[in-house]
Amino acid sequence: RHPVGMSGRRPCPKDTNWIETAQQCCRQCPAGTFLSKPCTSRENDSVCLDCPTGTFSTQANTFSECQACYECDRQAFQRELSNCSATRNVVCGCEPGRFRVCLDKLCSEFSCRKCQPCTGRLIQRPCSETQDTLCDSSCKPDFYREGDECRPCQTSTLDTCGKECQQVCGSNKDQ
Amino acid sequence: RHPVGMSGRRPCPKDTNWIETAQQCCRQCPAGTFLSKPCTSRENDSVCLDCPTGTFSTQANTFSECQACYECDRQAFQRELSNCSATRNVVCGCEPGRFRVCLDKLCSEFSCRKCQPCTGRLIQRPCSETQDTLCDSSCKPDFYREGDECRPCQTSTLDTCGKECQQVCGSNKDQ
Amino acid sequence: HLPILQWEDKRGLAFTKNNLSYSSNALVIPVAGDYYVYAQVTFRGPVEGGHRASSVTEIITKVTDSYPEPTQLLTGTKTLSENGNGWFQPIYLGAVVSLEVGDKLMVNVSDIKLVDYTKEHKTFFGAFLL
Amino acid sequence: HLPILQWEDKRGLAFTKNNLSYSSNALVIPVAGDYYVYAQVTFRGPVEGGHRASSVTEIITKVTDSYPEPTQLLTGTKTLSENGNGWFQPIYLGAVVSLEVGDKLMVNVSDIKLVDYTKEHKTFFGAFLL
Amino acid sequence: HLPILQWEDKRGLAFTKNNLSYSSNALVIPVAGDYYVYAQVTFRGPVEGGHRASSVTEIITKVTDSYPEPTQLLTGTKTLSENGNGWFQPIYLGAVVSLEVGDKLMVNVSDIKLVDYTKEHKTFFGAFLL
Repeated sequence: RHPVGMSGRRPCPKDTNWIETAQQCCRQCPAGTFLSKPCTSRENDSVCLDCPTGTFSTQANTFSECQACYECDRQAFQRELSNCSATRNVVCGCEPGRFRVCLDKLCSEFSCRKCQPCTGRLIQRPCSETQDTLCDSSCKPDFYREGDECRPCQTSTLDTCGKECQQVCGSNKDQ
Repeated sequence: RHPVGMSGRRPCPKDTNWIETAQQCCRQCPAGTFLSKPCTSRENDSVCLDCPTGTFSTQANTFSECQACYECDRQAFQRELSNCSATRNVVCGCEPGRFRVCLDKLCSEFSCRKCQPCTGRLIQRPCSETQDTLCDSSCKPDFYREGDECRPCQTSTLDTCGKECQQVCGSNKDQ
Repeated sequence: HLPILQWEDKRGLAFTKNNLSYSSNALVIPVAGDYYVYAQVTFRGPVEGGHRASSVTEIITKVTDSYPEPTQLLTGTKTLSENGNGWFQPIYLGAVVSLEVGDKLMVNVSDIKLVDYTKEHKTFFGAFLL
Repeated sequence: HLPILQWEDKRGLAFTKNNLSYSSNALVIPVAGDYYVYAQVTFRGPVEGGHRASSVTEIITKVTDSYPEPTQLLTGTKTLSENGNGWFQPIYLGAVVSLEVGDKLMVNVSDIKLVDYTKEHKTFFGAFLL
Repeated sequence: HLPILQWEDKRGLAFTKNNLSYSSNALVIPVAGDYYVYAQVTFRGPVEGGHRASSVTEIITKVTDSYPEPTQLLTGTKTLSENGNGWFQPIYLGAVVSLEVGDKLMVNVSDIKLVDYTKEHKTFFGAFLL
């Protein structure tokens, strides 16, 4: 019925696709629409309708319906960076104060983890959509190190003020 | 073919159900039985048979067969509280000395965990079908605390008898 | 009973035909017979405010005029050994069941907050007459 | 060989028809053709006296007159990372296979003590001709 | 896009018929209609040199002349809580989809190195017209 084998591309001219039911090449519908009625002959052309709300098509096509929009995972702290339009799927990101932890290289699935607060440290690089805050390794002035935490000097009382704390806070204590 | 739309209830009088194959309302079979032959006309009524062993029906019905009884999970330390009857599914509980740990709110799935023994403590609330034993927080007389365990005094020899043990067992040691 | 999932039946990959219809969260059986019924639910967590789930359950249930209580047709229960950070767990169920005209098929889940509803190809439900 | 599961073929949701019969733990194929064969086994543990299982396996096997050894058609193997307290793990398998008259289909499991046989909607097995 | 799996279509249990053909990693649809499409991929690890995978994903995709981009039909994503030693994780997917003549079906995976291709009954892919 058509010269080229099933798996090869059909010999339709540019911007048209082979339509099996119409047994001919029909004009593609523009992005944001779908092929509601295929062309029946040279005269009456493809009938393209707008994608119904909640659906989209990003490219020219002869699809019988548009694709369903994704939804952002609000319960997992995601938010919409841009909502679904007739020509584009929704784009999801993380709520403020959280960053993306990708599940795979494509990052088509990700969870939104809380940015670390860097208490008692200077922030080397603030938290962003794709990366956690980068805290300075050393403690801020008036903070002393305890394990991998930085504790403020004034909260330390004489007996809880270990060696580290003495060194950092001890000097200002005497002034 | 019948007045009411598919999803609406069919207009059958009380205690009868619409039977598609018989195209009429037939008397429901009582709990413990199933509809073996639907009624064919006003005269010959529904033929209801008893649920075969291993099956049950808890309500009046026009089901073509009874439901299969569940089984208690003996290998997971369950036991039958009441066996399956024609009108009631089996009821499972835990073997003595174990209590139920529900998998979800409905507790349709549960495992049977060993009750804690409260060695060296008084029992505030004994182990039950649904709750672990509640042990007294303090140790019984003649028992001293070691970490979160209560050890009997006599087993402690002088050198293993730490501060706690001295306090509790020390006194009786002198008498 | 466990919460019942709602489904999209028209847009995107979803469709109903041969008058197998979808109404009030259920597929309604138009013709008596044996159907292959299937459903996949992708669960994911942890979620805001949710207590840490120790398991997830998916059940395909049948409601029929001939019996006043829903009947569980297929059940998938999986315990979770995830440790706090993000987890995903799909459960697929499918089997042949004998159904009567007007029978309704529904999908229940242990916790609706844990269901990943964001993409139609991750959570789906269907049936076809043999 | 791995232990073979036994099945209920009459009571409750179970049924056989179009003379696809069940005998001595196997579905017996009445007509040559392509069948969609499927099975779900819900495994659960730990069990009394059982050593701590590190994995569970479900296999749908075919025994045929034309070949003396059983053929593995479908296999699902899952390692367990459960930590002692109660765990549940369903494994679903399904695919199209070409079968001859008289072929027998069975389900083997790695450890029969770990199979949850308590509810018919958790562990099931079936086939239908395309 | 994610890597595409290659399949054996003739030897052993594999077969194609009713001119549903297999070419360049895809099943090619000969007749428009509703098909039950299914695939199981058994993933296993850890593998030499591979970074510790935190999840595995299997996607059945459709490529069609009527739309320039592949469409994801079915997706199974599972996070792994395995702790270093050997793990196995099967993912089964199956559902009814409407397909046109010439549509191509493929299976994509998150990491081809983690796919257990060693036995035909552990990883398989197929479709049949309803």
